[in-house]
Amino acid sequence: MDKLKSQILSILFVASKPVSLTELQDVLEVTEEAIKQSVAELIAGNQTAGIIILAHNNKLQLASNPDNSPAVKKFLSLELREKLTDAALETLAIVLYKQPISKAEIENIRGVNSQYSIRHLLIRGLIEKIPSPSDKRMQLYKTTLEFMQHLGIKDMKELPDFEELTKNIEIPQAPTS
Amino acid sequence: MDKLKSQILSILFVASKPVSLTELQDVLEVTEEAIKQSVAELIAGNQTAGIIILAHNNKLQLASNPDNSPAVKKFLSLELREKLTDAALETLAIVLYKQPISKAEIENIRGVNSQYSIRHLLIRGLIEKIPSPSDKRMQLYKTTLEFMQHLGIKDMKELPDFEELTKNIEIPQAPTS
Amino acid sequence: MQVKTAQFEGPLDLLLQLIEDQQLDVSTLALAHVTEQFLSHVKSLQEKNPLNLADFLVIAAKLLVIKSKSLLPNLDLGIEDEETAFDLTTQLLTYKKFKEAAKYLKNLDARRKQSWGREVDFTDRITFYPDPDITATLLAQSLSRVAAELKEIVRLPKEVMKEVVSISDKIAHIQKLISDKLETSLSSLIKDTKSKTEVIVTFLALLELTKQRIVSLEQTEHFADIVIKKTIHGQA
Repeated sequence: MDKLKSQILSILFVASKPVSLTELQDVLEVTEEAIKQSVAELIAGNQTAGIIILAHNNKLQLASNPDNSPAVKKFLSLELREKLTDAALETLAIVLYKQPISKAEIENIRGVNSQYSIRHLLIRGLIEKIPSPSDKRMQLYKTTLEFMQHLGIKDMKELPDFEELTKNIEIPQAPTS
Repeated sequence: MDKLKSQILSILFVASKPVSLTELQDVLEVTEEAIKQSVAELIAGNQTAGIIILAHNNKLQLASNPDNSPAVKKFLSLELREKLTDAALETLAIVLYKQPISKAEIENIRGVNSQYSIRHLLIRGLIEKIPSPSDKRMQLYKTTLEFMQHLGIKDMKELPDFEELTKNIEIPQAPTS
Repeated sequence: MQVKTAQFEGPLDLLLQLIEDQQLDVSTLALAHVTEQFLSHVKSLQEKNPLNLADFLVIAAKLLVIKSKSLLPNLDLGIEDEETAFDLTTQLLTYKKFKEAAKYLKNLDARRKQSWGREVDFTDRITFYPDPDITATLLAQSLSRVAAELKEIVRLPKEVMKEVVSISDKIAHIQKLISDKLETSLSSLIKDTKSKTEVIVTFLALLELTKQRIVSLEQTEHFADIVIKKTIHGQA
């Protein structure tokens, strides 16, 4: 394994929380490009590796391979994380495909007050709040690395395109007036 | 990577202490021979890896590669010195006024997952874990003596607006949705 | 038709379900077709889940526009209301797309394949290293921000409730008005309403009374006001 990849893995291994690309750049004193390149190569090995590297929204974290879920569950004698309710899944799907997105936009799509589903997802760590770049008082929501862990996603590229996923539902063009 | 090696690495990764070959055998339901063989191959293959396997008295443990220790040390010292984030500050304030308090209660008050903030405050020695007096298996958090000294507070009641703030921080009823 | 509240995530979910039960495509025609079922659900919602009522009323208003257009094609509602109807079709289809995406995530969740990070306690690394800028005052400020946010959560249900006018009160009110005057008109009914919600509730109440054949609605000619008459017993 080349030096940079080895260093990235060592750092992620000792980190107590997800590590941003910027932090790695500061510590390793290499270009963002070099880090991204190494991370992409590491992710390519995710399919069968025992320890995989999760990457999402410029943050990285190591995790056990979801394919080994039964063995890990048995070893730790733990319960799997609880399944999500339909309301939570609906909200999560909207955040996933429209991120970063505000509460008002989520509620506009769902047609229903979503305060409690959003709160539920935040507490479970599946989504996170960030201040809006245009208005610091406004909050926007994004999916997290915990989201990948919960659903056993190894690489965000595995997820289907929204257009592809919903191509059977056609929205008519507005009538010309 | 073959399935067995991948499973062994996943288990060593999530384990919080060294794992014996017997434990691996029990969880993975394979022969001792097969485990030994896979472990030998894993050890032989990871001299340059970022994460290496240490074997000692028939117990296995993962560690970051010592060759990368300059980078690792630099990362850890930066992590320790960083300014507390708003999330960490908020978590610390809640522990300070409502101690001793559980993780679930902190998360219900903040309305967001707080595992990384709590971990960061623990590592910096600002808060510590104590077993719950009512249920020994449950952990509660309180501020450390050093931190109270650092703030110059001898008694909780000396905290600014103690009465009012503790009264207003109520754990909300979490409606299911 | 009996509709259970709990199985719907919201008004759009209910609408979609009603349309699909009739094996219709999402269109303004289909929406007009299921309006009454939707409204009867809204009525039952009042007791079961008043918190969501406001969301359902917003959609009910749009449906009433669509329904009245389908009954009285010459009814001129102004361009804004016509767009409302079209918007609802778009809104419903957009919602349907995300429901599809949610279904995909549900399947991922059902695989029960999860991964975990390291669950190490970092005991060996604990060093007392406070942020020098942190003071008790700063922490107190941070906590009062948390307290303010908590107040919002508790206040929300009350706000929503205030917005909603009781449907049964309104029905009683109209019934009394009709017995007093025997005949009144829609325009005089909504003349004194203070909010959009109240107008919707008035419509709903009227619809309910019509269904129970307590009143009948008449429109003598296109563009004329709708006249509400108390039904003479046995002559509905």
